[in-house]
Amino acid sequence: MSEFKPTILAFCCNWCSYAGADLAGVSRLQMPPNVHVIRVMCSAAVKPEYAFKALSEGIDGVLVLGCHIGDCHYLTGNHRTKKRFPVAQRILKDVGIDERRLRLDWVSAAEGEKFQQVITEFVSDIKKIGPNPLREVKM
Amino acid sequence: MTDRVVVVGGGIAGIQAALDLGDMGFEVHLVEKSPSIGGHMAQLDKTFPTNDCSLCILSPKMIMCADHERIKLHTYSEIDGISGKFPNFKVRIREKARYVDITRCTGCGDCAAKCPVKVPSEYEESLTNRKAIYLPFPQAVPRKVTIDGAHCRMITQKKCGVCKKVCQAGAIDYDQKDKIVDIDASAVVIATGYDQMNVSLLPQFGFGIAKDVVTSLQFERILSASGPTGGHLVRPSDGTEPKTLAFIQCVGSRDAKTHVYCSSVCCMYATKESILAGEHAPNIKTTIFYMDMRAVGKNFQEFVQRAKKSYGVRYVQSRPAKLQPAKDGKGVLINYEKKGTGGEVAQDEFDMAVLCPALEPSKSASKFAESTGLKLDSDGFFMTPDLQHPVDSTSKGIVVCGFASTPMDIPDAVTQASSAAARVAEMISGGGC
Amino acid sequence: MPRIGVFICHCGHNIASAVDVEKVAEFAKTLPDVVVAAHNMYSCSEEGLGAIRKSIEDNKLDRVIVAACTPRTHEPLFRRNCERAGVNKYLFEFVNIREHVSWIHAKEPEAATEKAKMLVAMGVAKAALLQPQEEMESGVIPVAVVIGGGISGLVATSTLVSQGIETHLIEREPQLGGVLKEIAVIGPEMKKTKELLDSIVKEIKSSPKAHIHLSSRMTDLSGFVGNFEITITGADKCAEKVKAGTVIVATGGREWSPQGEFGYGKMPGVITQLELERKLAKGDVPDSAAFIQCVGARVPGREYCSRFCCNASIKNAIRIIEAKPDAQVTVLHRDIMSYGTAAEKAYRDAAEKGVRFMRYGLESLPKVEMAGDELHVDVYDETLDDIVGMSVDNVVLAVPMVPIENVKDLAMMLKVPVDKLGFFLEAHVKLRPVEFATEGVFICGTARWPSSVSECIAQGLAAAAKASIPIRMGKVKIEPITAYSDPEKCIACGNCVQACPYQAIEIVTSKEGRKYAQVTEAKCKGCGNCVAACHNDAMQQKGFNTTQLSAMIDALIKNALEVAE
Amino acid sequence: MNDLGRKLAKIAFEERKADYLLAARDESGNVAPAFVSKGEDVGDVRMDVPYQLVMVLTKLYPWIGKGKIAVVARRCDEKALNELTKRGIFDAERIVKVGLACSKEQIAKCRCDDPVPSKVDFGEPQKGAASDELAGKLLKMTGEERLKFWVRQFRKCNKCFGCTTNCPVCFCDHACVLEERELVAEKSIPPGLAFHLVRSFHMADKCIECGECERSCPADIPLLTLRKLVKKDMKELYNYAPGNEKAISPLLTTLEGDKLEDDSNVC
Repeated sequence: MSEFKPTILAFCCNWCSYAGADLAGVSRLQMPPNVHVIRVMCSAAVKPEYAFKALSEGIDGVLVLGCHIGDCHYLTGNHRTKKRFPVAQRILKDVGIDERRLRLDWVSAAEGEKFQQVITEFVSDIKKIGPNPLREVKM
Repeated sequence: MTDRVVVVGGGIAGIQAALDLGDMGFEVHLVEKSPSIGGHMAQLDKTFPTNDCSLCILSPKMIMCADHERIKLHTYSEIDGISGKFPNFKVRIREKARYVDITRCTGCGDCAAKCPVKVPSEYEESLTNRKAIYLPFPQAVPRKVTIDGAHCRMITQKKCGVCKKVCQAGAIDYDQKDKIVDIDASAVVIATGYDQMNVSLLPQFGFGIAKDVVTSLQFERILSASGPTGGHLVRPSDGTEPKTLAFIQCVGSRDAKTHVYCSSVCCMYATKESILAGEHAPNIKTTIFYMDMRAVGKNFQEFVQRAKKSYGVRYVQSRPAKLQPAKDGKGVLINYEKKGTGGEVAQDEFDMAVLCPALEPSKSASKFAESTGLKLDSDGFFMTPDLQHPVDSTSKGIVVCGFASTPMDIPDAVTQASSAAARVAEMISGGGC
Repeated sequence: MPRIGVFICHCGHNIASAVDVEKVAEFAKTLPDVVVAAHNMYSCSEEGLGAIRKSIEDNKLDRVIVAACTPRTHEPLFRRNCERAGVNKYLFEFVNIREHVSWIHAKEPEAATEKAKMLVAMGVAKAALLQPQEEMESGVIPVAVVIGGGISGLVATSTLVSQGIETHLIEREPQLGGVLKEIAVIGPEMKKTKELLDSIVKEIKSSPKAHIHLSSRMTDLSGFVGNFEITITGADKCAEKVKAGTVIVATGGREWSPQGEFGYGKMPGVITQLELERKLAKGDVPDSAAFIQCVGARVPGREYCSRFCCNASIKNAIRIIEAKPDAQVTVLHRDIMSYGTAAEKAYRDAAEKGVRFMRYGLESLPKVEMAGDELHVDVYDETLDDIVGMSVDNVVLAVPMVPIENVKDLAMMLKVPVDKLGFFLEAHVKLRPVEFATEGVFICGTARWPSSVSECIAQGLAAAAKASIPIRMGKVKIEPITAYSDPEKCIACGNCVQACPYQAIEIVTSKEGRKYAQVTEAKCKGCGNCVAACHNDAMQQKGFNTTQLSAMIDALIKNALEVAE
Repeated sequence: MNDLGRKLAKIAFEERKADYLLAARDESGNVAPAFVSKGEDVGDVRMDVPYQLVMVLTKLYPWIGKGKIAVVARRCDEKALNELTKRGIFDAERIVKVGLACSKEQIAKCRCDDPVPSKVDFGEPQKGAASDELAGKLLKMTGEERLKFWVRQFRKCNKCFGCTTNCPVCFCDHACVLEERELVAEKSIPPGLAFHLVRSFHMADKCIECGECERSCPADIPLLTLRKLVKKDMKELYNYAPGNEKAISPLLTTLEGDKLEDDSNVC
């Protein structure tokens, strides 16, 4: 099988991380092409259920990128994200899925370089962890 | 009496006044002399006291301004003159030739990549160069390129023409001429903001003599992730990370020889820049030489305490007399009077020094002052004598907001912009006094 | 069945240089419900938009996808373009294949083209499930309410009524003017306060649009931007209900009363700044005075600087010297905060007129004692490195301004936040200084933060400008990305109610007695917090509902994983 | 009415002033729920069978307009009542608890580590089970082994929804998202792994480990062990155990104990 090319899903919030991704683009910061971004209004709108669905059906990694604490356009949205996703990660671990396949991070609208760094890091982490075992395991 | 208003100056105050007036139903013409709106705030990395990223909070307003159906942007344009009296002003706007058809240009930047001419970039405070055809900064609004006629080889010597060849949108037009647009407006809002004083007029501070003495706006660009150093805090002389950093307050301010007034914002942005320096270079030792630490706004004192406690910034109450290059042109030697020693002068060496220059009202405004009866005070600010109407100028129907009337920080400038909108609304619709 | 049109943009060569646009268009044709897939040089240019409109008409499309740059800049442009071609502007999905693909995978064209295909597939999957939406509008009652009749409230009211907007001004005291009434002269221009206040009050009273409620308090506020209902209770306890479109909070602040600092309360000559104002107003001018700045301010527990006390002390020092040229006046300070042009000039004038300015530190506080029946002050002077003593008629304590006592219950009633000190918390400290996060409620004056008189006036005008916008527009536009609940699925557990940062959701009971969560659209900002908090998908967000987002994930799984196999 | 019944009636109606009483009783050899009002004969009360009275109460409560209801509550029932009250299902003043301490056998079956209600009226308080033996083994396994274990277990699931129907704190009965096609691959028996992940997440801040899901699962999937693994996570992450009445609202939606300004805002 050719070299493992992970398929990764990312949720970016309209006000900060999506704008940070745009700035990375405007600044032509090169990064691996494995991450597919879905735009949401706030990281707090991302249901952990989406991550469970994606990971249990073979997606190799899920990334949720919100605003830094204190920057949220909706005041306390990212506080809830920060509270929910560690629980989701632990549940993955309990069931035996490598919890590093689900990562939560903060990127501001001016951090093109941080976006590049998070994407590059996450893709290399997932390459190290390897393909999602659930891809072959048809339940 | 039309409901048309001209706003002069596309900085944060001009943008806010235009947005409020547009939302109130007035037709607004926003005139900005540089190729993009945004003003000095667009150059800032972060803003005090929250360390919000400046462009993150500014660019949504810039986009709203450009997208507003009742606001017409005139960028790269100047006011040739204002005639008439309230409520019938005739404002002559000169849209300087950009040599680019902005209906076709998509801001893709291919031309700039190929243009051979390098010019010191105003946006980057001359720390790096831009091309003769350029987009001032990635988030510029409008996102269109401009040909700087004074440096473009095609305009000056009819040689080159590379950008026209490369431009796939066919937007380059070398024969474009200045365009005069006459607007009859019921009111004019002046929001021309400030410019940093030319600190080379004060050689004792070493600007232009010591390579590692920079202005605060240059330091903002050095700190900015989209700046010339990519956000890495390095000093101009040898590109190394400074271990010791000094801020010099009141350079040209509170000084009878140059400007008596206090520029109001330097204490706070110096504190902010010292905190940011601490974040970029965690073990940096920063000293701020100040006279009075004027932290008077919301959460400002806590901001200064945070600089002292979490970032170890040293505040020295003294006014340095001389800055000169240390050994072989690198670093800075600062002579300053040590407090409590009865006038003894100390000399410390710093890897880098940041000057906080006096902020002067932008010169462009004073051009049309006389024709409109607008009086300026002894420092060049527009006089706003009536306490009950703090944004009214000396000429009825013309209001002034932001730094153009007196030194103030961004929240006060934004507040005054809305006050200007209220006064205009009062004068035009309410038959105000 | 939806009829989807996919338009891939070259953006000159910005996209085409890394993404094989034709291949993506071919791939798009194979996707479910896609009727036409085209590509053009510049979708955002006039002819690009024209080509899309023509394709919509020719192919009777009812869903449009543009794969180009970032939606954050051109989404409104393409939405309006769909509308001009007769397609509801919310049946449009923007796929970012420039900033998120071609520009960041410039050296990997095949991978960039594959990724572009995936993103288009995800966009098509979502577009197929988009519902037409209308921008909701709710009416605005053309009335404003101003709470607080101090200088800021008065200025806000006067500019609103002179713009022809009916305004109710509520003042809890029997007369207007607030704290400013106790100050006879306003620095640095030394303007007479009475003249200023009378001129503004005259302007208000001359307008039929103004309704002044003295000795009255707001006892209840409900509703949202465009239609608030405010209950005003007068001195005679009768309550009057007023309907309004916008509300301005101008409840001001009060002088902090010292707790015995520097002998206050024990030694008669030790007075606060306001007490000095009253003395000077009566012409009772001391022969000598020592002002002590930052009393009860910039100290642990109250770290903030109250902004105008230095300028107030300088003004009063000049008034004393002008009344008695050989008066001995000293200002003991920890920094003189005379920012700006006029204040700094006044600071210099005072020094030229003989006012002495001495700096003290927190570690070496001035000492005030009674020497016989004379007040005596000792302070350590750095430059002389010695204690300097002076006997004075008055020691004037420059104390900070603090929030009014009942600010907490006022904030609860308004459902707006206050900071830990009790000052109101504006929407954004830099760019929305006179607005609350709650739409339709505005803030000005010292209730937000201690401010000079001219700053209070500017804030009053600014708050009025903001408050007049919804009234002038007559309607408030709400982008249709708000949340909505499905009463059948909802079991009223209240998770969403607690998750909503804007208190826009409440549990209501249907006719048949079933409880369910209901969203007030005018209050909803479309953040989607409630959607994630809801465990059984009863709460959805327009334009981002769970079916649409799950379909995007399915599209990625179907296309990416099969390709990788 | 047996002695247990008399003692229960006395506590419920006289001591605790309840208007109704919900308990389990013997009915021709089986155990069934009994809902009696004041003065009625409660019958031969049984306390030795782990009957889900809170489930019954949730169904009856909407029909009983007013009056206080006493219910026999083990420690897990008591915790269930707290979580349901937080979610607006009951209002606390109308529920009176009659504490039942579980027997040793019951504690062993549920591997319960918190078996004693706050007020014990019946049964002798016993020590809780040390820990769930299978959970211990699973934690020692590597990720792959653990995944293989659970995939083999969840393959037996035929989506009968026994676990959700009998769960006292799982109340979105008529609209459970797990039945929706999107989240769990369509027409797939056994359901995708997402079914069990989503359910674990929903239970994370409210599961009181009554063990009913494991008891109701026809395929003997060790669901209680999975719940206990998640419980350990919640304890470590937020030092939170579902069922504590002091926490006024559901943990995962509130910002309880969360400082709003966070100085990690350093970008």
